[in-house]
Amino acid sequence: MPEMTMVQAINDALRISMRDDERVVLLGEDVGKVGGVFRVTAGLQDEFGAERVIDTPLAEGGIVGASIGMAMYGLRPVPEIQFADFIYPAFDQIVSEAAKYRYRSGGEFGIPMVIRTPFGGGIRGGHYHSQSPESLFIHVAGLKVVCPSNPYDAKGLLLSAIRDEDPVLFFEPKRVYRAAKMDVPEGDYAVPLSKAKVVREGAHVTVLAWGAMLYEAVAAAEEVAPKVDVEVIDLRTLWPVDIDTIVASVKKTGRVVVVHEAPRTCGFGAELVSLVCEKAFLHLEAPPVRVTGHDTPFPYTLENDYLPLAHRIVPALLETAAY
Amino acid sequence: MPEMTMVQAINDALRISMRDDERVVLLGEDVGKVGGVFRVTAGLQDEFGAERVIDTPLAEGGIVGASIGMAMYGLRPVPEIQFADFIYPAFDQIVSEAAKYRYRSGGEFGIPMVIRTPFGGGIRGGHYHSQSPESLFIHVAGLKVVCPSNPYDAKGLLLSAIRDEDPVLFFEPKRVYRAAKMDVPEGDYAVPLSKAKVVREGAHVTVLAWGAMLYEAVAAAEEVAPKVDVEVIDLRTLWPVDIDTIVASVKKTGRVVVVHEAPRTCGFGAELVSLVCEKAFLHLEAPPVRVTGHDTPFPYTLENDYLPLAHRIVPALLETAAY
Amino acid sequence: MIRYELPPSRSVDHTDIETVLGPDGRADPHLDPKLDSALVVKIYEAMLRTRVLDDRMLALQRQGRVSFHVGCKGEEAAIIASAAALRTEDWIFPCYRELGALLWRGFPLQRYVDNMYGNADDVVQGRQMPDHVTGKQWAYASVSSPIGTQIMHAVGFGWAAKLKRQKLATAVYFGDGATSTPDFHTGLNFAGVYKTPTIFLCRNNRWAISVPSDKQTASASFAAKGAAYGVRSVRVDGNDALATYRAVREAVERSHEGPTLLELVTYRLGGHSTSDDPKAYRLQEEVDLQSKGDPLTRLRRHLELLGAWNELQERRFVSQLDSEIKQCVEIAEKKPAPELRSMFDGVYAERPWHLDEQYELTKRGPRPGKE
Amino acid sequence: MIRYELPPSRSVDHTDIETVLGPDGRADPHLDPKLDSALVVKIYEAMLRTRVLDDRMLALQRQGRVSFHVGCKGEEAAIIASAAALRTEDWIFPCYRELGALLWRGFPLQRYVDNMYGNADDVVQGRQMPDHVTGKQWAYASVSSPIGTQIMHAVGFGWAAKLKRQKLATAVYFGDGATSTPDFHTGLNFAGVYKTPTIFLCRNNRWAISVPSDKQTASASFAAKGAAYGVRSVRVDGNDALATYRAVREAVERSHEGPTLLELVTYRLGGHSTSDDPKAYRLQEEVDLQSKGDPLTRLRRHLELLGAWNELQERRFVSQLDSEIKQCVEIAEKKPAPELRSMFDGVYAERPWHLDEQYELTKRGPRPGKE
Ligand SMILES: Cc1ncc(C[n+]2csc(CCOP(=O)(O)OP(=O)(O)O)c2C)c(N)n1
Ligand SMILES: Cc1ncc(C[n+]2csc(CCOP(=O)(O)OP(=O)(O)O)c2C)c(N)n1
Ligand SMILES: [Mg+2]
Ligand SMILES: [Mg+2]
Repeated sequence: MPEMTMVQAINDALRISMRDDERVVLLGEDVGKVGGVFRVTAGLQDEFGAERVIDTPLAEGGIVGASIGMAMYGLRPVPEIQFADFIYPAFDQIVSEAAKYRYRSGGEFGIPMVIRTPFGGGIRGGHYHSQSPESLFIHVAGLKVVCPSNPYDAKGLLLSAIRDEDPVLFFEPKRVYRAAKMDVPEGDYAVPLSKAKVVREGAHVTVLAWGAMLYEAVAAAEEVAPKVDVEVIDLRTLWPVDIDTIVASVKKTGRVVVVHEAPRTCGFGAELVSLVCEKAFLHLEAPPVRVTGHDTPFPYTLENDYLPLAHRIVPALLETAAY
Repeated sequence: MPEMTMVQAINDALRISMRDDERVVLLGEDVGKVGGVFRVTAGLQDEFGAERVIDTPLAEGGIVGASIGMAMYGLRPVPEIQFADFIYPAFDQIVSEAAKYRYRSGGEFGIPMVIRTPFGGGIRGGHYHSQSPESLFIHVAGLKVVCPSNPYDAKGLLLSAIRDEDPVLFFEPKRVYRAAKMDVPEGDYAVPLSKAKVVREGAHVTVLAWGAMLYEAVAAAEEVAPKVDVEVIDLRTLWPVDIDTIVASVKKTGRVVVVHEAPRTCGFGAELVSLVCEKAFLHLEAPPVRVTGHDTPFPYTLENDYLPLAHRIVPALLETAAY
Repeated sequence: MIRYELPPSRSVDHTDIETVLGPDGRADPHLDPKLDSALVVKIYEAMLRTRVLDDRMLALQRQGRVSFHVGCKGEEAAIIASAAALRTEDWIFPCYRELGALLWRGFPLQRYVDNMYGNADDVVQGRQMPDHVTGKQWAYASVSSPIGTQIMHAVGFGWAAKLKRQKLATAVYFGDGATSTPDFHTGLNFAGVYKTPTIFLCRNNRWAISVPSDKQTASASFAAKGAAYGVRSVRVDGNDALATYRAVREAVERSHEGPTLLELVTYRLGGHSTSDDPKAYRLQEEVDLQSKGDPLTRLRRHLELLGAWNELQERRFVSQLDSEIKQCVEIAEKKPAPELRSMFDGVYAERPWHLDEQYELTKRGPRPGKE
Repeated sequence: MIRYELPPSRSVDHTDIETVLGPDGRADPHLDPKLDSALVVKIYEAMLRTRVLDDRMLALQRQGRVSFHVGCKGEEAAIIASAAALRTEDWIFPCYRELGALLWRGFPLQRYVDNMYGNADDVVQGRQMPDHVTGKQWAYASVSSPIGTQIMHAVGFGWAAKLKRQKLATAVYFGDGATSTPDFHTGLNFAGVYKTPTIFLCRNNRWAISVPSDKQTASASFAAKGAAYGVRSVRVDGNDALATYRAVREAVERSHEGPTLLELVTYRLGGHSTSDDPKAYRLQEEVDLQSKGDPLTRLRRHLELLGAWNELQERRFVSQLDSEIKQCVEIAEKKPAPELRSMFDGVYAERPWHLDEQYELTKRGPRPGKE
């Protein structure tokens, strides 16, 4: 099995999809000739031509809006938004159109489309190359939201997302892009949407995490391991979330910590806390805890004070366990 | 004291602000000559002229973007977005610019601006004349979010918001616009931001609500009154929320129900539930409950099945109280 | 080329306008598309049908039987003659006023009226406001309220067809106000760069609710905007069915070369919608003046000259249509509301767990009383 | 008017371009703005200063001492001569390449270098990436990364000044790529309708990262886009400091009548930023060819002809600047990071309860180790 970085694994998934299905097209700023600013689409224009790997003008609303039209025609567009921080000019097309099109057309038109976008901090990107806007999209009915944490899942989830019938936001943790290599099977395989993965079993506290913060959660779990036995769940699909896996774990541990980079207030952590309360209240032995980014724009110099890194997760685990 | 509808009270607040402060200008689609599609700005162009009450081209991003520039100059713009459902073309200017401008400029520029927008359902508006997108803005650091439920508060809160130094989203519940009249003082007064109001005292369950749903919460409280003694809190300012009033009430009652029109998942209810858990967990005698809009686009024919009206709040109150 | 004079007050015209039908009902022999007179009659009937329907829906709204209606009074030529010039394989991406184009393609009247009532048989299952239909079978996309968003879809759809070497054009309708939106800009720009087979139909009806078109832009005309994108553009008398047909036909024929922007100069004779009272912002004199250019009158005069239409036909057509409408309304009013589950279905291809839960809980009740 | 020939490969030119400086360094006598030679020297020095600074920042980035830099190599005339033509009361709304315009206005070098390091003395307190400064005192708005957003601010600011009867213009810089954004469209449109005193400075440096300007639009030129908004526009040789000065000065003088769009045709000689390697998408030949039009060389030739600049002066200027930069860097590197509280302050005018809590919790620690 070849070793791949996440960048390579995503590239591989795109290549496989495009070979397998003539309907798959990629479009975005700088995705073609140069293969994306993170080189995720490198080599694909050479193989599939400029008609299927398209460099667009600088307009995110145009990229997504055109993709909607393409999906209506019957293609499977995979638009890229260069950084999640620049997704807002496309917000109207995503929220008002892509998310509602199936429903409001009485099911006449679905919009199968995967919006890929690098997100998250830790690369000294400051305000506009670091954001984690996932909860904005989770709030909007009609969208699916996926976030892989490793190369294997990235490839398998992307293959599933491209074959899904609904619009998917696919958030790629850029801090992980080249951080590590991993065995990734050649060829086609699927990691199903809406299935979480228990990456570390434990009895005392459940940690819910995704993307780059998963590693911080695991590191924190290892650090407290002598004292506290932590279960870490990689959600992988944020919405619709795998509620069964979460609830089963929390019923076992009675304690839950949610970790995310996005600002705390109205982040996805709030939803997870609410779901846990609704479905496992009597099993809770401590209040659910959120370890998150702060309610500020994403800072540059102090980004390691902003991010919910292991040093901030550890005390949360200890306190929760001791509650 | 004159009786006013909410439309009249908001109109009055705008008039007072504009008389009082030369820097206040209004701009938006159809706000000038015709006085807004809900007539909230009626008569203001006649009094203040077309330079201060401005009909703009059809571009929400332009309305908000120009307002940011005006605020930087030193004006106090009060842009109107005709329906909250059409705020998304302005999302980038609000989220990427207005919200971050003070912070990212090291405090050199603040953006005092109040974005007024009618929101919410109950007027047979279907997908695009009914939405309640408040949680999207609450998630974004740097914004304040206000939502009055009655004419008195609407006037006092708007006067405060216009005098605030930061960008405020001012959500006006259009179902309440002309639904009722109320004594509203003539002249200037303030309802402070970030102060909730206990509109009905009670001992058994706390209900958190705002805007049009407040009336449903109160109606439900009355209905269960023989059995359950419900405290109803009108949040008035959603963010930064009046945490002290909430926590004090929940510590007293031990039970909490949040009601909102917006879709459930990642709505503001999720944040309120999380805050209550974090700050009053040991006082909770039942899991916090959310009674909300569904995770679907806003429907037309069945809107009364969609909205969290009294008929859906009542069973939640009874179940919570009996938990 | 006969110049059709627009009243100067609201005019943003500084460029020529393509007109075929003269005030006397005669077609300019050089520009006459020379359509079969049966086709012209069919176009006229469709225009008349839309006019009558608008009137009856307005009445139903005033009686409180439907909650809302948005019509196209005065814009019938711009809408129907353009749709008539399209080929069956060409797709329509509508704004909210182009019902006439959908009916032209054969959408059944009952289906429309069911949508007005949002009943169980409504194609969109009562999920959207009245007049927000969909007609995939008729190559007609979904109507939504946000202004301009459909423009990018038309571009993307046509672009996809081009990539797949399928010969079709996409025609997208939008108003003068919509030219100020991001989607107009992006749509024209992408279409220009990728030479998509898109026909941009800007219905310049001179008003965006209360905002007159000369406050919408300082451009000499809406057609003039095409140059900013390298997109061919033509300014057409949109109250002239023949000129509209001719210009759209040409755009269709040239669609394999790339896009065309057509400014169809017309006038919104009615209110913006049933929610609007235009007396608050425009003078009756303006409306009266514009009524003289009524596209129905102009085309009817032409047909009468040709001996292809007369008062008797008109009356017979209207009365037959009226009974058809009446019947559809009666049927629609008897139909039940959509079932509760329709509210929770169709958000995704398959209903996920959280919507199952929300459905079950809502079904358990209590359900709301009639308000 | 001398036509400055742009290489045809990437050219979107189908319109004339205004040029003053000929290839021999002589100014066209009809178009020469006839500036005081001391001023021209000052402009040249500022251009040179920016060029040197870019080079030194690039080196610091390669050494890992700063994390990022975005420079303006090749665009110095477009940026500095335009800024020089503005009056002190005119406001600048920058994109991210216009540091030279800010330094021209007197922004201290130390202040800039502190920003590059995001240290405690950084005007934006280390909150943004390097090169994202603010200079209110110098009538210079905040740099942000999203493309195009500043355009609307410039329009709104100028509009506000006009409402208040204050005579000033706003100048907004953006690239060729930015013309595809919603804000370009909306900004030009609002400016046209409300005749705001706005000068739109489109630096057409022929590339938007890897996308060449002829893939950005099918318009004959970027200047041609002005007509879509009724906005006066001029296409200028942006590598010609005198032509740029002249065109901007004229726009300033006419700003009370309304806006002007200037397309400053130039070329990005360097990478998009330190994160970019242009070899992946453009030929070295193109860069070599364009280097011949280097705006510094062209202006220097002119100054040498006038006897106002020579090699010795050049060397002296550079070496003095170098020691100034070196000193600033030494100082900046010694300064501490911003205090923790700076991360929680300034989100609002007053810090609310939830940020108090988050600050207190973070302060209590543990704090992160150095990574
Ligand atoms: C994005 C957006 N903003 C505002 C509105 C409210 N609105 C509905 S129709 C309309 C005017 C549209 O004018 P125009 O494009 O000329 O079309 P017309 O109605 O004249 O056919 C406005 C402002 C909307 N539907 N969408
Ligand atoms: C809204 C948005 N989308 C994408 C980006 C990523 N990006 C940064 S610079 C750039 C190209 C800008 O090109 P241009 O406007 O020509 O300016 P130049 O860099 O050439 O000066 C892109 C796509 C961004 N910053 N903002
Ligand atoms: Mg119109
Ligand atoms: Mg450029």
